[in-house]
Amino acid sequence: MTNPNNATITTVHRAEFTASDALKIPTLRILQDDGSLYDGATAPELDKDTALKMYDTMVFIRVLDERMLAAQRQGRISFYMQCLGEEATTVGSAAALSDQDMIMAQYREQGALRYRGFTLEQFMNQLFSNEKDLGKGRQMPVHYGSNAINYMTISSPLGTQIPQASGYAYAQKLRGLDALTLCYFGEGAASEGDFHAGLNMAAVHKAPVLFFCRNNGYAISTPANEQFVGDGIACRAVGYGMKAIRVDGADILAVYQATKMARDYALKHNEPILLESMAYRLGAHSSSDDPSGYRSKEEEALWRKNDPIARFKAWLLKQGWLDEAADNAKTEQLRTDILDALKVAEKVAKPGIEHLISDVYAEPIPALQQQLDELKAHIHKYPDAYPITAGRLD
Amino acid sequence: MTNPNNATITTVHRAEFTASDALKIPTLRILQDDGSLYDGATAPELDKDTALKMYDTMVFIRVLDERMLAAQRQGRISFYMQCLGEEATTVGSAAALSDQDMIMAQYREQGALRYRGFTLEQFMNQLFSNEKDLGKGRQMPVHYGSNAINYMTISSPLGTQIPQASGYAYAQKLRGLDALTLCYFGEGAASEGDFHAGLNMAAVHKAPVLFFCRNNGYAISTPANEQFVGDGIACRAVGYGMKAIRVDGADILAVYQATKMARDYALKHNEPILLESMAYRLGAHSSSDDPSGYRSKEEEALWRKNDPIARFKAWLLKQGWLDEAADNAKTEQLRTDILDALKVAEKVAKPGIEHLISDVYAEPIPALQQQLDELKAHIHKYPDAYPITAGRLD
Amino acid sequence: MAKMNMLQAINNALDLAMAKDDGVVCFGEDVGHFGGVFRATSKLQEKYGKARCFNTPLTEQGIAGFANGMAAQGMKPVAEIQFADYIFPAFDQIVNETAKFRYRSGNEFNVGGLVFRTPYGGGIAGGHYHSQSPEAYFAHTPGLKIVVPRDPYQAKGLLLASIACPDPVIFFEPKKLYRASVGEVPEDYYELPIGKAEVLQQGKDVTVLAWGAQMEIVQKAVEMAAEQGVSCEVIDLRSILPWDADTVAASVKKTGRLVINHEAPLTGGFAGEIAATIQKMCFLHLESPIERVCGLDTPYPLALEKEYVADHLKTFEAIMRSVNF
Amino acid sequence: MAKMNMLQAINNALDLAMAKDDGVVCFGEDVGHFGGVFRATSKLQEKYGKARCFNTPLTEQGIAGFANGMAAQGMKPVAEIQFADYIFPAFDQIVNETAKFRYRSGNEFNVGGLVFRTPYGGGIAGGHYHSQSPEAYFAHTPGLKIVVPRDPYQAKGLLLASIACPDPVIFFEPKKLYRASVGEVPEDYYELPIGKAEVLQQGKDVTVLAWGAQMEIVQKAVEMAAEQGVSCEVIDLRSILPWDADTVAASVKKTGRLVINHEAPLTGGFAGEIAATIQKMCFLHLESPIERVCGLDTPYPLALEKEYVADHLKTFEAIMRSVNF
Ligand SMILES: Cc1ncc(C[n+]2csc(CCOP(=O)(O)OP(=O)(O)O)c2C)c(N)n1
Ligand SMILES: Cc1ncc(C[n+]2csc(CCOP(=O)(O)OP(=O)(O)O)c2C)c(N)n1
Ligand SMILES: [Mg+2]
Ligand SMILES: [Mg+2]
Repeated sequence: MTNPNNATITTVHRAEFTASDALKIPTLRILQDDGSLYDGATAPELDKDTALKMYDTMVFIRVLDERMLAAQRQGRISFYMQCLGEEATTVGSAAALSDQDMIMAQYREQGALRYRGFTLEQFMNQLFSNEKDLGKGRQMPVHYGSNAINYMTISSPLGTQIPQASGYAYAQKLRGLDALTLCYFGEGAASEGDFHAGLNMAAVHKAPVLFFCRNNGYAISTPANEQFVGDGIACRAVGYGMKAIRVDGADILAVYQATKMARDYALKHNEPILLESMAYRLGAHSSSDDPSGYRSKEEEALWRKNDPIARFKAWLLKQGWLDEAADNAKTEQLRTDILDALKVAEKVAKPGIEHLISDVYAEPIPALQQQLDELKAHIHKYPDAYPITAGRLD
Repeated sequence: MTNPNNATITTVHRAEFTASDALKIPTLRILQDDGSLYDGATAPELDKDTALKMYDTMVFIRVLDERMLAAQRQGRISFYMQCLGEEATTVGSAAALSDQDMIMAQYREQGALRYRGFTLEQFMNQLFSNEKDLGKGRQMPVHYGSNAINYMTISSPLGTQIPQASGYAYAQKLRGLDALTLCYFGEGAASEGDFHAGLNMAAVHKAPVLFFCRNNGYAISTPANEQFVGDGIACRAVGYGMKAIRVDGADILAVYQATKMARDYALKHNEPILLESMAYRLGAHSSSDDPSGYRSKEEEALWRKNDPIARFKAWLLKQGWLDEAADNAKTEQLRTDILDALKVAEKVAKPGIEHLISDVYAEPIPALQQQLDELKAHIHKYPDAYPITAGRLD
Repeated sequence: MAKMNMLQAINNALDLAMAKDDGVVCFGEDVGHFGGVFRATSKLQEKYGKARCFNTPLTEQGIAGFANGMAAQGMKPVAEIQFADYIFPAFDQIVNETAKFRYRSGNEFNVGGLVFRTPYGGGIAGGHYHSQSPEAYFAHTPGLKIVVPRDPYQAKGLLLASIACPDPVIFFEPKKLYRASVGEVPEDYYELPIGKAEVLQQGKDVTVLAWGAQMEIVQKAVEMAAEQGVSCEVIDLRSILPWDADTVAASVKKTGRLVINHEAPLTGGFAGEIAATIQKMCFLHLESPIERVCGLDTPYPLALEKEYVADHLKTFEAIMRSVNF
Repeated sequence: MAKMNMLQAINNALDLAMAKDDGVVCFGEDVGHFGGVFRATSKLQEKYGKARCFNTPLTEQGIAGFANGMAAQGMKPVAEIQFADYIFPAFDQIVNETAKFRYRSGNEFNVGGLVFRTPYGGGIAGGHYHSQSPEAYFAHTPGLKIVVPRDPYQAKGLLLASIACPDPVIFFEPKKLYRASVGEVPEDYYELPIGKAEVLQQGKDVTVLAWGAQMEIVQKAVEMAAEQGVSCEVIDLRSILPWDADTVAASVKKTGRLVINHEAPLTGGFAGEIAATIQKMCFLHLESPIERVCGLDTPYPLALEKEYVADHLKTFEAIMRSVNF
């Protein structure tokens, strides 16, 4: 008899549940804390330049996060989100991609963004919502995006990028591009209905997407064990008929290796793959959050030792690819550069009033143009109340 | 180190994908076509009365479906949906429940409804949207429901009942009731985001829900292999940390046994379980559908042989519990009864005009009352245009 | 020219769009081999292959998300939502994502190529889950365009314009008219303007405004009014967003009166927006209150559909109330 | 009486409701131990246990579906949607399910015990995903009630009334006022009526209508107008659905003029419904067009928030336009 149910029908005659933990997915670990490899592990092929670019990106992001969190505390920017503890996760995965691959991120993936080449000035312009911001000052800080480097502009609603990644990748396949889409999301966002829709559609329509879950243990205050009961996120893959792989998110060699392998496979077979990177959100959720309300300093302290940058640095030193003194000097210089860039960006003007209505449509619809004209007249009447725009109405 | 990621961390040092088919779930089969049991299978404990009630329910539904589909073709009702081929699935599972358990159905579960005691008159009144319909003539035919027998009124939007079942069962648990919720849905509806939300929430909040997927191979014209890639629906359970069991949906003993076992477990442990019943939607999707546009007569013919009623009948005969002649006479009588009830119900008046606005709120809000008053005045002016209500405006 | 019903006109439009631009891809539940439950995509899979016309899994939020992604890549997805009543699971993807995609990115990315097609409206004994007219839910969303055709000719021209449009469009198809509305339709490619209302009949006493399937109904009412010596100006709004306030206002300035008809419930329906705008634009010209003839403020009923709907008699009464004020 | 800010008043209302009825259960993202990202459910888990105040997984459609199920069983879920901007994934569960639950079953089942609480509105530099005012999206939905408080006293009384109400309620909390609005609040249980507007200030020249956080803004405008010798009648609508047309109409019949202010974009916003209704109810009394002062028809901006919002100056201008027409 034909099987219309799309399932493998094997038979048993005694009722027995399939256990809730019937599937166990191991975690790939290559690099140890001291920079040596685990027994039986081999490092991925990685040339010195790439390795150093990865390292520099992690350091850049670490320093940027420190500085901008401080800037937020000083009231210079309104909001910030760090990625402390997850630098290897996003840099290692981004490094395994081709520049033509689209990246769709959640918000904590500045590592990937920087790896792609987003400049310090671009970071700053976005964070200060100034007129040089590619996003025209429309979104809260950290909602970066850039067409030129194939990094989709971030959107705050969680999970929405997941089915979008499936559609984007399907289009890449239809266009015959040698490129796929990598989609980052948190283990919290993986609870959204869009997760289910996105993974299932990618599997059914054979879209080359790397679904990359950053399982960092928390969604704001909600610990992962109040988010789901299954064994992490990776075990969901089998439900979609998808391959999966889990990595230690503080181990950049493991992240790189797994992503590279997944990319090759996905492109070759036009199949999505689910990756899960296990890490810990070491900082607060955002500058608006205070984790002391929901977790202990002891827990944080334990994880603070598990530093992805220190681990990679130890490896690089072992390889003889890193000069520690030069590196320290470079980091110092970076601190200065960032502060300088910050000072420049905060003085750049806000976007002009025409950008209140531009990009709502390709061209403003008449009613909207009229609203802008009326607004301009109003500002002319009360210039003091609208200092940002009053002086330059045209 | 503590593990905040809520996953079992076992380590490997060589990258390897977890296979997309790493989990295989067998199908429970107890009863063979000839009424004998499979080797190694034992029949569930089932007394004669219950077994005959199950059988009668299946026959009732089969005859009702035949008659009402004919009535729809004659233009007497506007719409109908059969459950041909799935009678064992819904009757077997309903029979394994307590009457206090809530049933939340999709629309093709008239077997469960009848088993619960929905009367022939109640079926008819709903199908004819008359004033005796418990639902006050507001929903299309087959959208049954009854508070008295704990059968939630059906709603057309697919999948919405799934997270509702989780909430309902959570409330049952909080109330300390010795009852759970059984939630039916199709393998098509299982693609909705609500499926993901509902299963995950039930697992996290330990709500006693039996998620019962009727995998009948089709969602209207869409075959299951264009609906998902995974191994059926049951394999998704592991992603939610949930137990699962799969049964042959034409084998009422297997369905009954699995549901009973799942109910006991779920109530005892306050845990949801996912059941998958493999059957075939032998009829059209609905009276508006014509399957010849998307599947072959040959495929249907193969499945027509796999008749759940004939199979169960063979077993009952073997048990010596069924008298074939008496049974045939009873079925004949049923045909007459149904036709009689149909003739009565189609003559019952439509709901009165007050039910145009009742139940939108517990009490009509003023604006709505005013709209009704204006409408009545309007109908008074044009009575011929509104024959259903004009004669009895009060 | 050929005689086509609305489904054929829509199918023909999709066919021409797919032939013209291989970025046009049609998908949705049952849209593939079967051609959709209403058969609007009939034969398109045969003609353009499974990659460009296909069934999706049963998930409206997934369909919308997938469509957003494809459009962001530069393709032109034409996604079908099987019934407008089932568009709500996609609401977040449409209202928070589709509508804001270009704006939020500062035009780094856009989903301008996207069209959602969806059958809407009552008159088919469908009850509240197969009859809704949800245009007003979307009309409060800057970034979207919303189009509703009244007949096959309009359907083809407006759908082709929607696909060509650089902004995302929700295209509501009056399913009651799918087979019932038949007319002459040019076989070649043509577009009709989005954002322009059409004056179907000149009149001097009162302006009567509607869209989609309600056009037939207001025509009936207008004929009844004519028998009473009332001269109606009849306007088909065609686009709900943007909507053509200038054409409506010009008419109302002439007639001094306005009756708006729509299928959706009164409260929060789009007639409210129109009335609010027109009372301001035409304050000194209005000779009677603007009348709204709409569905009652209840879910769409089944048994009492006739009583519920904004029919020609209620419209006629409103016209007469308006002129006799 | 005690001095409370709006968050404390809401927290106090939830506390009283949970103490009074063990069917009341609070949940949502981060609502449990942490007490919600704004801390509205602070200490409730400690006091009433994890079973009655808990975190949910991150899924608004799940939260709403779960709440529907609990309410159908007879409990009184008070579900929090972390930001009103994120209520859209729950749109289907709310608009197609919550709103129609009682109606579609012929009252066999209902979800009358259900309340959705959600912080809405701008003024916190949140951009378009932390500033939306989506009340109009829901106001087109028969079966729902919609309430918006303006201060702590109102918040407590209206929230308790919402929980007691036999119909499902969406309770929009102006998050800008969470800590900023402080006032005297009785410590005991009390309810304020749903569906009744409140006249905050009598006046004779023009009626000024708003709700929620905009009340403060219109008050400022009204003071400016008073300096110009204009006497404004000020109304807080409080309930959007049902809305108190009679109170508004009585006021407009007196003043002859109406200015409506809301945060949401103009087109399709609830001011349209109000204007459409009032122009009909008060046609012969209106001395100038009804004015709407609303957000622009764009997503809520970030850098140019000041320019975008329906502020006191724009409201003042509208008042003056109205009286000088
Ligand atoms: C649809 C939606 N609901 C709620 C929020 C509010 N919110 C922002 S971040 C967040 C937690 C996300 O956690 P996770 O996905 O694990 O990512 P992480 O912050 O850990 O990187 C929540 C609830 C949102 N942005 N979107
Ligand atoms: C949200 C939603 N989308 C689409 C539909 C239209 N629809 C009704 S039944 C159906 C197919 C359902 O298939 P399945 O869940 O497998 O159940 P079956 O009909 O096989 O019993 C579809 C697409 C709907 N009712 N609700
Ligand atoms: Mg997380
Ligand atoms: Mg099916």
